[in-house]
Amino acid sequence: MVDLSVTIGSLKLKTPVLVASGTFGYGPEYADLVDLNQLGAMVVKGIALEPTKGNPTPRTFETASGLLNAIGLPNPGVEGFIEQYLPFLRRYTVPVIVNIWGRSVEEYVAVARRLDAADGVHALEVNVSCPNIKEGSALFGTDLEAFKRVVAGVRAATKLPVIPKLAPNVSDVGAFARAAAETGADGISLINSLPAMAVNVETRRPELANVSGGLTGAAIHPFAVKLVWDAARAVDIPVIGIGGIASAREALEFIIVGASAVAVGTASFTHPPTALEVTAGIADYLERHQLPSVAALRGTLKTN
Amino acid sequence: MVDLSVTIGSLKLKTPVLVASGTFGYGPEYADLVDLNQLGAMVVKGIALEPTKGNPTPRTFETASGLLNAIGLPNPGVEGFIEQYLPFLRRYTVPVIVNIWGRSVEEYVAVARRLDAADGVHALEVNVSCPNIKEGSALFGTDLEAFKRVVAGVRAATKLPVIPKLAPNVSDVGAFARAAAETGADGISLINSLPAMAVNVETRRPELANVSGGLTGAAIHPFAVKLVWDAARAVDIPVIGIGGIASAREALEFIIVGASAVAVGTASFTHPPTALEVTAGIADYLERHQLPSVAALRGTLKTN
Amino acid sequence: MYQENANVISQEKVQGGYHVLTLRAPLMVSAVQPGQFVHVRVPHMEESLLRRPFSVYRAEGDQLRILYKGVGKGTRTMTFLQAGDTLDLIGPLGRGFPPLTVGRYPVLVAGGYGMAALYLLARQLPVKGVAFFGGRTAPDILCVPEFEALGWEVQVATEDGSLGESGRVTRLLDDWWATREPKADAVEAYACGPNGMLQAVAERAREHEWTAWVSVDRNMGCGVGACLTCVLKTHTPGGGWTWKRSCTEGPVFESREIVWEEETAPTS
Amino acid sequence: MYQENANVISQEKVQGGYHVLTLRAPLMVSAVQPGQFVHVRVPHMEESLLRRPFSVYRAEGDQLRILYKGVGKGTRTMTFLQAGDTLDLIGPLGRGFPPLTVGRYPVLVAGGYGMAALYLLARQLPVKGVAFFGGRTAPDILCVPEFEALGWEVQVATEDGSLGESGRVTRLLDDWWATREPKADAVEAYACGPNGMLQAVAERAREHEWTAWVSVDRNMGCGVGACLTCVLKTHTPGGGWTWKRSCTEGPVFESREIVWEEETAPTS
Ligand SMILES: Cc1cc2nc3c(=O)[nH]c(=O)nc-3n(C[C@H](O)[C@H](O)[C@H](O)COP(=O)(O)OP(=O)(O)OC[C@H]3O[C@@H](n4cnc5c(N)ncnc54)[C@H](O)[C@@H]3O)c2cc1C
Ligand SMILES: Cc1cc2nc3c(=O)[nH]c(=O)nc-3n(C[C@H](O)[C@H](O)[C@H](O)COP(=O)(O)OP(=O)(O)OC[C@H]3O[C@@H](n4cnc5c(N)ncnc54)[C@H](O)[C@@H]3O)c2cc1C
Ligand SMILES: Cc1cc2nc3c(=O)[nH]c(=O)nc-3n(C[C@H](O)[C@H](O)[C@H](O)COP(=O)(O)O)c2cc1C
Ligand SMILES: Cc1cc2nc3c(=O)[nH]c(=O)nc-3n(C[C@H](O)[C@H](O)[C@H](O)COP(=O)(O)O)c2cc1C
Ligand code: FES
Ligand code: FES
Repeated sequence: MVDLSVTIGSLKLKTPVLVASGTFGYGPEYADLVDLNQLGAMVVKGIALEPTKGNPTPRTFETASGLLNAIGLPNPGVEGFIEQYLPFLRRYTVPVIVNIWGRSVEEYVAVARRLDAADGVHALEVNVSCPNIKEGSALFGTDLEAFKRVVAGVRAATKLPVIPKLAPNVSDVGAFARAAAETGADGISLINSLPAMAVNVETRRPELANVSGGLTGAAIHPFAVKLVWDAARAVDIPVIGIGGIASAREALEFIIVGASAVAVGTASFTHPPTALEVTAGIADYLERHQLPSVAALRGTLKTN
Repeated sequence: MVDLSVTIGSLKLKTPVLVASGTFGYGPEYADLVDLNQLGAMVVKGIALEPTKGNPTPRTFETASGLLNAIGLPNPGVEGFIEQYLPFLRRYTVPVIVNIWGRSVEEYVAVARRLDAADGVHALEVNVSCPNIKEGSALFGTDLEAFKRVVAGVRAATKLPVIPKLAPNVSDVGAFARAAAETGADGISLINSLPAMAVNVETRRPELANVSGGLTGAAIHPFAVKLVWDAARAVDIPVIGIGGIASAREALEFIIVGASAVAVGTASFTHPPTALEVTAGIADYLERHQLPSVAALRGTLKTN
Repeated sequence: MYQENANVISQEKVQGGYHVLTLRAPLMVSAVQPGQFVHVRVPHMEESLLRRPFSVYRAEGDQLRILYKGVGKGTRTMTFLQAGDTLDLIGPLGRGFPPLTVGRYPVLVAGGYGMAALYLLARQLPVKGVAFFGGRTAPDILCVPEFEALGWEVQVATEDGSLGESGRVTRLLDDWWATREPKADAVEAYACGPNGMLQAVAERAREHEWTAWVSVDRNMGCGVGACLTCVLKTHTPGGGWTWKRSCTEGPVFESREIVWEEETAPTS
Repeated sequence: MYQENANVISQEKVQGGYHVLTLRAPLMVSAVQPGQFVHVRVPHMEESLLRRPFSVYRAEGDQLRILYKGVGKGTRTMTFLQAGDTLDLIGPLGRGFPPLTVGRYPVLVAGGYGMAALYLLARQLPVKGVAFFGGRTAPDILCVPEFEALGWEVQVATEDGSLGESGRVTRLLDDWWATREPKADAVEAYACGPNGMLQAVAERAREHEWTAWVSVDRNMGCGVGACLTCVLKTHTPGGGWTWKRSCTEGPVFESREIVWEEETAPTS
């Protein structure tokens, strides 16, 4: 039996395959179809201090091998999440990573502090890179100083492992990865969706009510691999590779370029058990290649 | 008859549909299949001061709705281009835009100066954004000050229209667009290919000999539309929209968000007459929508 | 909710561009309620990442039918499916039509695939009332003999007058109501069709104090409540509003719950 | 060079996973030279942006044939093509095999689809010499009766000995050369097959001072010389090297022109 376990700070994952925030709801949605306990971790949809309604519709649009979304981070607020969803999630053994976001450093800190005190939360993923929020928090993902302030604030507010999720639309992702590590992050995850848009040429209106949104899915995978490679070479803390995983192959690419774990996003919509099939595929690959563990595969890209 | 003409500085184009640099060779390659004189302009593959061999193979790799390439800008050098290809191109009426690149500001300037004196060159596209060159010129695309130095240098070296081609991997493309306009550029074009990579998981080697490359094709189109929208709102000079055009629809999206012209890239490999079919499709659309000219469609996105 | 690989038993063209796909899908059949849908992964559409939702038209033995029209990329690709092909389904999904309140008289209003979407309901309702079917032209009117065979009275309107009355189906509904005695009789309406039709039914329901269940058609992503693509605005008790997910809290809503405005404009 | 919509006349399975596709493609047929290829846009592969190159196997009347094997996504998709389907071709492309130098004795060496790629040449050459066909196992040996019918002597080797001699085709070639008299006779070799086979032929050519034309198989993008995907290293007069495009300056090169090293390693 190969060893699939991964450690991110104090967080121990039995497998390296997570489900990405915003693509697997809060747990109950896919529980009939997928055994949540077999996931590496359940990353819930972004949680803010106060309940948020999100964007008008249409909120998603299909593109070539991709999905464009501008959901706008609707969520029940941190109290709502703790009341409505944590009791359900506590019935499972799967580690729960709560993705958090805010409109100011103070909001991030307040959410982090509240979740630190909640039972059943195992780590925080800090979403600084969602392109859908107009209030300016997108800056946290592309301005290095603002980014550090958020990470430092969250770091100080919780003893839980802190995993900043990096924005993909930066020239030097390594700088953000290093800033995260230096500010005390236990790991980083990337990529979030890529700013993008589509236009209905007959109506001359954007296909998304929010005008622009974020691109995800197979289309962005080669771009995500490059950023994960850049980020993983920049830091020693674990990296979670995200973007366009639909089978074990894409997940293995992330691991080979340096990711410790991966998360499946859009592909769960296409095929809900993707994360579990990816896990099985990784185990099979490690056996075929006579590797004792997923850690032994990490960062083994041969570049000459 | 609708008016398809476009003006970029002193450059007059009969139609708004160009072929993108590096995807249509230097002219002769597709001349049997496509009437070059019907193109808005012929943008030739990137030319440097000295002949360059380019990267080892493999140089391209197919991804989901995309193409990954690391050709490495092989070219016959500016003198070689003038001798080997300009005489052929002068036999056509199609405007010739020469895409130029260099490893230093001085190299850019020297190429620009040499082409300024050559007969049959109608504009220069300044490639500051090719992700394939290791010598550091990629910085010209992502460092605002270096970018301005290149554009200013080329501007001073030629009376030809100057069209900087912007890098897509920046947080604020508007800043680069404005810098181009302020430095005397006649127009801008975007996007160049997006830094990306793919890994062969069985060999654990990159699929490209150069390790990473640039992603192009349908996959990147929604991302390109967003950047063109951002750039077009930032400046008054004409914008050439590039990225994932395979039919009139994608070209119209660029025009509606503010592009004055567009260029077809990877799709020419799939279907050589794409640019001409896009041109016909735009004319048809303008007639159906009772618009007198392509200029009347430009920037007409309704966002509320 | 299950994920099931269904075998295509047959694909039949019916009129007006509609097709009936018959699948062997025992898990779906075992659980489906009237008004629920299945979320279909259309094969050979590698460039498209999303499934497509279809109401369950019939469910008998281990056979499930859906009735659909080739309107876009996914549905046109579906028309090439042949006996022996396999189709990956998730379902049954959504909250379907509730049972008839005792003592009420059931009225069905349908357009397009809505006629199929109401069939299971029509079969199951203990009282057979009247069904109003509307469309642009004759071939758009589907399933009439089937509804009649179940004991329903079917009234048809087409906009071009090529079948039944000329005009909108709501005119038939108004005429029926105008001549109906006694007015006090409680009506429970069930509707599925274009958004304009649903809104017209909702207006009558408000005016005449009917209960009206409408099945809405919103673009969907996941189909299971995770992605928040399919939301529509609904009233909350305090006079406010909230988004509800049409895939899980719908697609059937009581018409007064919905905030009828351009924001919930038809998607087709 | 043309772009042509060819009709599929038939698709036939032959042995060893190979298929023969017969197309009505009068423009291609009118212009094709031995060793040239057509660049095929495989239909129903929306996610794939590149065409796939195939040597022309036969060209008669208005019919063009290609012989291929389902090895990857594109070729496997091609196996579903049926009579009546349409295939978009660009071609004929590339520099094929040059005519035999007067007074030379022609030798063909082929593996895999190379046997098909040499057929037009074999038919056209004024002298019928000897052909060496190699493969892993018996079903990999194609077209033997066709070459014999043209008047060629065919010698076969399979690695597992299931047909002809056991071992590599180059052993047959060496044996033939060893017993051939007079040695001084000029040989002109034409080869198409896996890179290792081509390199082995090149070695013999250098050693024995043959002229040897080899058709290389490099990944292709545009197929017309524009994208610079398909390049291989070739010697330049001064002792240096330069890239040449195998789609336009090849796919056939004289073997001494090629820089044989791992950089030009086989793509299949
Ligand atoms: C609950 C429900 C039940 C339905 N039942 C039926 C039925 O029984 N018979 C029938 O013919 N049709 C039915 N539809 C409509 C059917 O789902 C759409 O016609 C179909 O999704 C269109 O897909 P397409 O690829 O052919 O169209 P395209 O327009 O090419 O799709 C393009 C994009 O729009 C999205 N899209 C467009 N329309 C819809 C839509 N209505 N719902 C979801 N996504 C959409 C697609 O996901 C895709 O992203 C139902 C829709 C819903 C929501
Ligand atoms: C000049 C020439 C003539 C050929 N003639 C024949 C023939 O007559 N019969 C035959 O069976 N095969 C022939 N081939 C090989 C054939 O083109 C490949 O088998 C085919 O491209 C593989 O495509 P695929 O999608 O099935 O494979 P995949 O491996 O799935 O392709 C994946 C990617 O690799 C690329 N790729 C892989 N192998 C090749 C290749 N050899 N050439 C170009 N691109 C490749 C594809 O473009 C794609 O990007 C020829 C190749 C060349 C260069
Ligand atoms: C519908 C949708 C909603 C998302 N919501 C969130 C979110 O709330 N927080 C977040 O950090 N990322 C969110 N994401 C981004 C994903 O977590 C992931 O980073 C992205 O989808 C890329 O992975 P993929 O290509 O596998 O989908 C969302 C993505 C989608 C498609
Ligand atoms: C094979 C290839 C070679 C390219 N070479 C160049 C180049 O020399 N100079 C340049 O500015 N852009 C080059 N590009 C980028 C294209 O001009 C264009 O910006 C990009 O392909 C995006 O457009 P597309 O999605 O339509 O292909 C190249 C692209 C490809 C695919
Ligand atoms: S379709 Fe995803 S929440 Fe309804
Ligand atoms: S395949 Fe494009 S240059 Fe040869």
